[in-house]
Amino acid sequence: MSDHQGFRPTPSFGAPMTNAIEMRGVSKRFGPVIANDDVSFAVKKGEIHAIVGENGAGKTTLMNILFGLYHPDTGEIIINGEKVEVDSPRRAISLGLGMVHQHFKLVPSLTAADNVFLGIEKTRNGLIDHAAQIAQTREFSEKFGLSVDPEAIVANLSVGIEQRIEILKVLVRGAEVVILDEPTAVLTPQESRELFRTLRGFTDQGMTVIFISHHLSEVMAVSDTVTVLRDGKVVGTRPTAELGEDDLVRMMVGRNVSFSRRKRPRTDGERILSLKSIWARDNRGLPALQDVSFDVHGGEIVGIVGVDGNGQTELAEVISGLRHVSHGEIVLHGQKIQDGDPRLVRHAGLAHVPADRLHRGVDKADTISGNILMGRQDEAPWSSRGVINWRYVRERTEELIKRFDIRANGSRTLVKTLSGGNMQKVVLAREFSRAMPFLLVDQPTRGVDIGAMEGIHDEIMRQRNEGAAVLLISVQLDEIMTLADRILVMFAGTIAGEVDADTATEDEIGMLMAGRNLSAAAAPTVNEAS
Amino acid sequence: MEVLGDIFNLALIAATLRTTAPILLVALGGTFTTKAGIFNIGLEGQMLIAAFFAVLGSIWTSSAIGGVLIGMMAAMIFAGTFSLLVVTLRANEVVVGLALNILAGGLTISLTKAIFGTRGSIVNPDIVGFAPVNIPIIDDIPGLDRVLSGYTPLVYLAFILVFVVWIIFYRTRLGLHIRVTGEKPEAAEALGINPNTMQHIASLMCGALAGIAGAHLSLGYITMFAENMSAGRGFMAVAVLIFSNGDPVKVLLGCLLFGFSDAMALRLQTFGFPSYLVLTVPYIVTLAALFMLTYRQRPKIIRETLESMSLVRRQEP
Amino acid sequence: QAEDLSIAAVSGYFAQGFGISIVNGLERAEQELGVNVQIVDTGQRALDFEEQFNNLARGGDFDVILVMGWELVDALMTTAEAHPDQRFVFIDGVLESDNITYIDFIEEEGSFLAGALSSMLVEQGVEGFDNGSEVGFVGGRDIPVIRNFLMGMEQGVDSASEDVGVSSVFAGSFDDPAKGSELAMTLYGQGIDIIYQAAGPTGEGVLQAARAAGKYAIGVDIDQCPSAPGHILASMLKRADIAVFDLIQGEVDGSAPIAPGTVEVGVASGGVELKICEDMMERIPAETIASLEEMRAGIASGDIDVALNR
Amino acid sequence: MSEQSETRELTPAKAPVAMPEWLHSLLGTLLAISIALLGGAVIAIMVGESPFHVFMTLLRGAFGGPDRIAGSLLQSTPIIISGIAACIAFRGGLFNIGVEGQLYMGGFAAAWVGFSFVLPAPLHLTLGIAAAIAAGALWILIPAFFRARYGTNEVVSTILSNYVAILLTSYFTIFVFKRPGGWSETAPISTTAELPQLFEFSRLNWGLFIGVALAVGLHMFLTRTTAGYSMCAMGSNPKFAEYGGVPIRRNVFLILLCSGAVGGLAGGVETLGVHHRFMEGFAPGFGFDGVIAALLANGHPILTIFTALFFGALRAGSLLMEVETNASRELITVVQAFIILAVSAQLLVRRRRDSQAGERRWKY
Ligand SMILES: Nc1ncnc2c1ncn2[C@@H]1O[C@H](COP(=O)(O)OP(=O)(O)OP(=O)(O)O)[C@@H](O)[C@H]1O
Ligand SMILES: Nc1ncnc2c1ncn2[C@@H]1O[C@H](COP(=O)(O)OP(=O)(O)OP(=O)(O)O)[C@@H](O)[C@H]1O
Ligand SMILES: [Mg+2]
Ligand SMILES: [Mg+2]
Repeated sequence: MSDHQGFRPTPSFGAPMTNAIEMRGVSKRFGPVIANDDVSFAVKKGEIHAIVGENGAGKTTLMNILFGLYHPDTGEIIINGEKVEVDSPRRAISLGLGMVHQHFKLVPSLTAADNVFLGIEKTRNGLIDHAAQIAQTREFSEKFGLSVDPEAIVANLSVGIEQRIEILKVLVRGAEVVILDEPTAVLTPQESRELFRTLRGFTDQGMTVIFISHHLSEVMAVSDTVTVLRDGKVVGTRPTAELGEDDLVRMMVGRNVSFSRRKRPRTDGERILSLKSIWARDNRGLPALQDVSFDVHGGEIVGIVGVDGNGQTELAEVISGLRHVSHGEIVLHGQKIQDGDPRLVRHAGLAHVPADRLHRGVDKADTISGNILMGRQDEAPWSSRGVINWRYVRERTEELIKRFDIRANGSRTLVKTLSGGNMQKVVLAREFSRAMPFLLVDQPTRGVDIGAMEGIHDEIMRQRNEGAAVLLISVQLDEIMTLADRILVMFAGTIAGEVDADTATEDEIGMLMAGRNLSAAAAPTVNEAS
Repeated sequence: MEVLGDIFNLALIAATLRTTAPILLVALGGTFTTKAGIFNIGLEGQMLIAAFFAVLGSIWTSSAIGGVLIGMMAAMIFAGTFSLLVVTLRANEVVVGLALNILAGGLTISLTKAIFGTRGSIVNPDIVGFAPVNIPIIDDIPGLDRVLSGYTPLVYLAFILVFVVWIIFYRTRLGLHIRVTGEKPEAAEALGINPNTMQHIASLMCGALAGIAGAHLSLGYITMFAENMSAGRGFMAVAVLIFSNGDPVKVLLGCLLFGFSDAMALRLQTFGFPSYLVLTVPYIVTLAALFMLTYRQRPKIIRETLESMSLVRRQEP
Repeated sequence: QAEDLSIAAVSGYFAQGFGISIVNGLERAEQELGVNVQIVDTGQRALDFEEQFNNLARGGDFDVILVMGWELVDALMTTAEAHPDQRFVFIDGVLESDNITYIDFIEEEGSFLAGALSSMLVEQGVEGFDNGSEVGFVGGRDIPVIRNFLMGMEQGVDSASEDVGVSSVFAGSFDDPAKGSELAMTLYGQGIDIIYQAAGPTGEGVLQAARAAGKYAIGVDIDQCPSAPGHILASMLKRADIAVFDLIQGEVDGSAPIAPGTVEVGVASGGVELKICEDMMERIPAETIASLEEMRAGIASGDIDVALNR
Repeated sequence: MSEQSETRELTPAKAPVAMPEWLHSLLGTLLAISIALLGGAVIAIMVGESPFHVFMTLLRGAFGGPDRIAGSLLQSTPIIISGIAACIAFRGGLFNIGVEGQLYMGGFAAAWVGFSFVLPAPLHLTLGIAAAIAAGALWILIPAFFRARYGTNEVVSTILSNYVAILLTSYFTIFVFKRPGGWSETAPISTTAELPQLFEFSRLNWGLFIGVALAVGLHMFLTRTTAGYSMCAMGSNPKFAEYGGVPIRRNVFLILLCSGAVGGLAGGVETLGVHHRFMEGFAPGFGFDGVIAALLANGHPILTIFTALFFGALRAGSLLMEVETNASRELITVVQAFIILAVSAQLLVRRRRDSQAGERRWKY
């Protein structure tokens, strides 16, 4: 039993600078794409090691190789000074590795404890000993300050908690090296801070942490060492203390990127979108939006921030016609649209970048041109009299591939062969090229690298300056601060407050996001209810 | 009223249990593939091939148990082929399932001819079937004896298996892993549970139960083999599985519903209703149940809105 | 000359009692008379039938083609028209064409006797059959051919007793013995003691249910007494084996070459009969057997007319 | 759905070019067929026949002369049409296992129009075909409505409605419209309602062209038109299509209705073109053949023509094989099943390799 539980303290003997992990000359090709090209790097025991790089730089691939999910074409892996063959995740776990994937791998219908012990169930008389699993989950959760309710059903939990369960899974399996792939992509600033506190706790106890991130500020704040990947190659590994943020950016993209609040011309547009007292339910039938009202005018960017799962998803769905409105009125460009008909909304003037790009935003089985066509298959010159003008579609697609710097082999490339960031660019290319009066942009830079992020921000600003009304939903506060004219903070399905983007401070918004300005009695608990 | 008394009596309950048993057995088998995320339309064929080999095995071993075991083995070979093609070679589930059904039909007839030199059915005094089991205490209680006693052993087994399968799914590692494989294979894979292996295991377990179902048809329900004697029971099981989502208890309810309406329909015929129309009753009842279930699960938008609004109003004093 | 005689037999029902009986006759002819026999199973798809007949007739390889099954009639007529020299024998019915040999089994006559037997036993309250005023019938599918059995039975039941009625049910399938068994159980559960079945393999289920319920059944087409000894009263035989063998023998020895016309096989010719099972003889009162024999003679002589409203 | 779970490598991430893929799957199919034929040869030897003789007979039965070829085409016709019915649903992400039932209803409705009315030829035939289409659509109406409105699984509801359709048409045939003196069949349709035959020597009729035209039409529809594009997007990722403004519920309803209508047409073509009457239980398994043909073609309408032709030829050949060799129809069935298994495994291995474990999962 003890094999599986708790961390093993680092042996006190041996050189203090031993490498926990070393990868040498690792290469991996996917067909013509070289995802990793002769990558070598080392992670010291007890450090927090960040891996950064643009979309498609090969970070995830590298970690998958380390964790035994992919087999490298060449190269070797050395763990604790010993050359090892990591041919399966099972083997990786037995070597003391643990991985928290970018996309969580929890089973929604099971409890937190069941998920934690999945694959290493405790049994008594051949039957699963649920009581023991719950007790042990609770114990671990308390020991590492993760506060997870072991008996909660995962389907009812927020992303932040889900991530903690993923971390518990790794801990219970006795990991000494914890790998996290873009762990903060879905977290609030507070949650992120919490996470890094936890991670620092791990290293204090002698464990090693590797994490992938696109957020340079957090990399600067928490990591001890940074490895930068570009186009599948290692650009360098440096102690964080020796680097400035600018250096990092230069290493990643080979140029400087400004990341401050955008200057903006004043624009006074007419009212494009108006929500009046909107109520809606989530998939489980629980109230998700309660009495939400606001307007968006042409030429402004309204930012919506909030912790994931406070109604932003539902808000976006309601506006785009994908979710039925229980009560209230939405008017878009002079047209009432609460019937839950996405087609009608699109015709009324909506362009929409959905948060869930893998499932909503693209058809992975189709080509890029097939994806670019979606939403305007009824419009000339894309089609005429019900017949699609594929020639035109392809020409426009090639053009957009260039303009949005989509790394692909032309318009006939299947979307499922693209990296996550490039899939997102396909969505952006489609929606931003529509010149619609209203733009609904939901987590546009989730999982997108910093170089691409700048381009996306440019596009959003350009749409605003051309007079479009933009509703920008993001869990990344700095993104909202950079772009928005006005900021609405969502909490528990309501608009908890509106702040002026020019004057607001991050802490002020953080308080609103946490629902702290509402009296406890009046705050309806929505998302945690089961 | 008298007519109603004739239709609804203890014999109806007994008939319901009898007609339910074979579908229940094969549907319980199907819960494994359903939970593992495989759509198994090949249950019909597995049942048929098992019915045939159970008869053969019964003759070879001169024992009904031997027959069941050999029937199960035959069905498991089919199930193994199914999962080999579907899981390992990634062929289309429906194509493979339907093709295996066709294969079972052709194979049983060819083998009947080759081994027994006859066509159609195997009726043979050498076939050892199951004798009805009379339960001692219950047998002395009038009424209950007709309902609970006197079935062949596999009927009892069918109903006991509902609980066994439930325990497997919700209390054992194997069951948990099968469920996870069906619900979120990438989660299973990441934890070192090989989804393919689990699907193979699930398919084989399905084959084992479908085998028992087939053996029950040819050694329990009656003692003979006839061409295509599974007579659509495997397809019915597929239907029950889909709308019960593989949950053993719901499977039991679905099978009982079908068994009951089937038993009812047979009874109605003796009152002079035309057979063709009466024979549609079980299918129509099951369809109606299916539609009603999904209708009841429809989003209750208006009611929910009112509810949530009043909920909030209560909180604002 | 016998070696030269090639016979094809075509049907979708070689798996069932009557078809098996035909195959038995053909096999006997193959062994004893040395003719060549090719058995062609049509299956159930109407689309195939004509093609199959064409394949058989166009080569001229077969001297005689035996056909059984009403669904083949159209294909048979078309082919007979296209190949006027080909000799066809249609078993169990008479059609409009004059160029075909018909062997017509009058199954309703045998069914009449089966009905009469069960009716008399129930009416007289013979030990074991004393429960109720009804007898049962289980058919495969509710199709005209099976209705013939039922109509014959009903007349037999009526003629033996005014007070006994027939409760008839259909399984909807010829290959579902489990359903046959369940139907029989239902009838037995309603107090019926004797069931006559005309349902192919489904009927086997009825016979087995008779044993399970401790009740009685009457077999059909072939001698089914061994299926559930002690529980089968009798079998209504359609001796297709004899009829087919005789037909071929007549052709082979030249005594009666196969030629267009109708051979009626009924109670009179002995090709249709009700065979009381040996082990039942002592259970059935002598006077019942006597009146059954009387009826048989009546049918044979034409005094009793078993009518069908076809 | 994430990259991490993908342990198998993707096919080259370059644009799929039409021709090699075609060629590849064609070669794969041929290989699979050879494997299955090898299995058939073993069986032939087991029944004491020379495999060569058996196969030659099979080939001769399928292609030995114009009438034989016509016979193969005749057998293929209903499989093509019911295959297209299955394709329509399949490409829209739906499953119509009820083609069998729609075929029976369509066949009956067409025959009913055929024998009940006295009308001039073109009108009578048109009306008969319309009735078949309407009956097929009607037969899937309730399952389609519940699928579209409440998400009721269409696989179950269409399987169950098959049984009802077959029993119901039997009832009507035997108890309401039986031809006096006949077997379980209705009166013949009047000649004005007959679908014209193509040749003197075969019952092959215009149904074949209806089938081919449907397949080509469906292909054009799917690849060229806006509606077809929307339908394919729906079949491949309904959430994406919904987001893109494709009216999912309405389309689900319409797609199933069309699929059912074509299923009905398959039956109508059979009764109006071949049998000229409705015969109880006349076409067991045609619907399933169509579903298999469509699935083997991976929902591609043009490929479906070829898989259906293959099945039809096999069937036509087997009819002669049964007469001329000792290999009987069950053995043919066995070989046929082997072929389907071999082809399905072979064809889809390459196609499916890039799909992820979760995507093969049946969506309930
Ligand atoms: N399974 C695969 N098959 C084919 N190509 C792949 C596969 N996985 C990754 N790639 C390709 O390898 C390259 C590196 O991808 P990887 O996912 O490692 O990038 P990443 O650095 O994690 O990017 P992101 O920040 O967008 O997540 C990309 O070009 C991607 O398209
Ligand atoms: N008897 C069995 N029948 C069916 N499946 C089984 C059986 N035993 C184990 N499995 C399954 O096979 C897989 C491997 O199980 P195994 O017991 O070998 O794991 P293990 O090596 O003990 O793992 P750990 O050390 O993590 O407990 C598991 O998914 C398990 O559910
Ligand atoms: Mg990545
Ligand atoms: Mg007759």
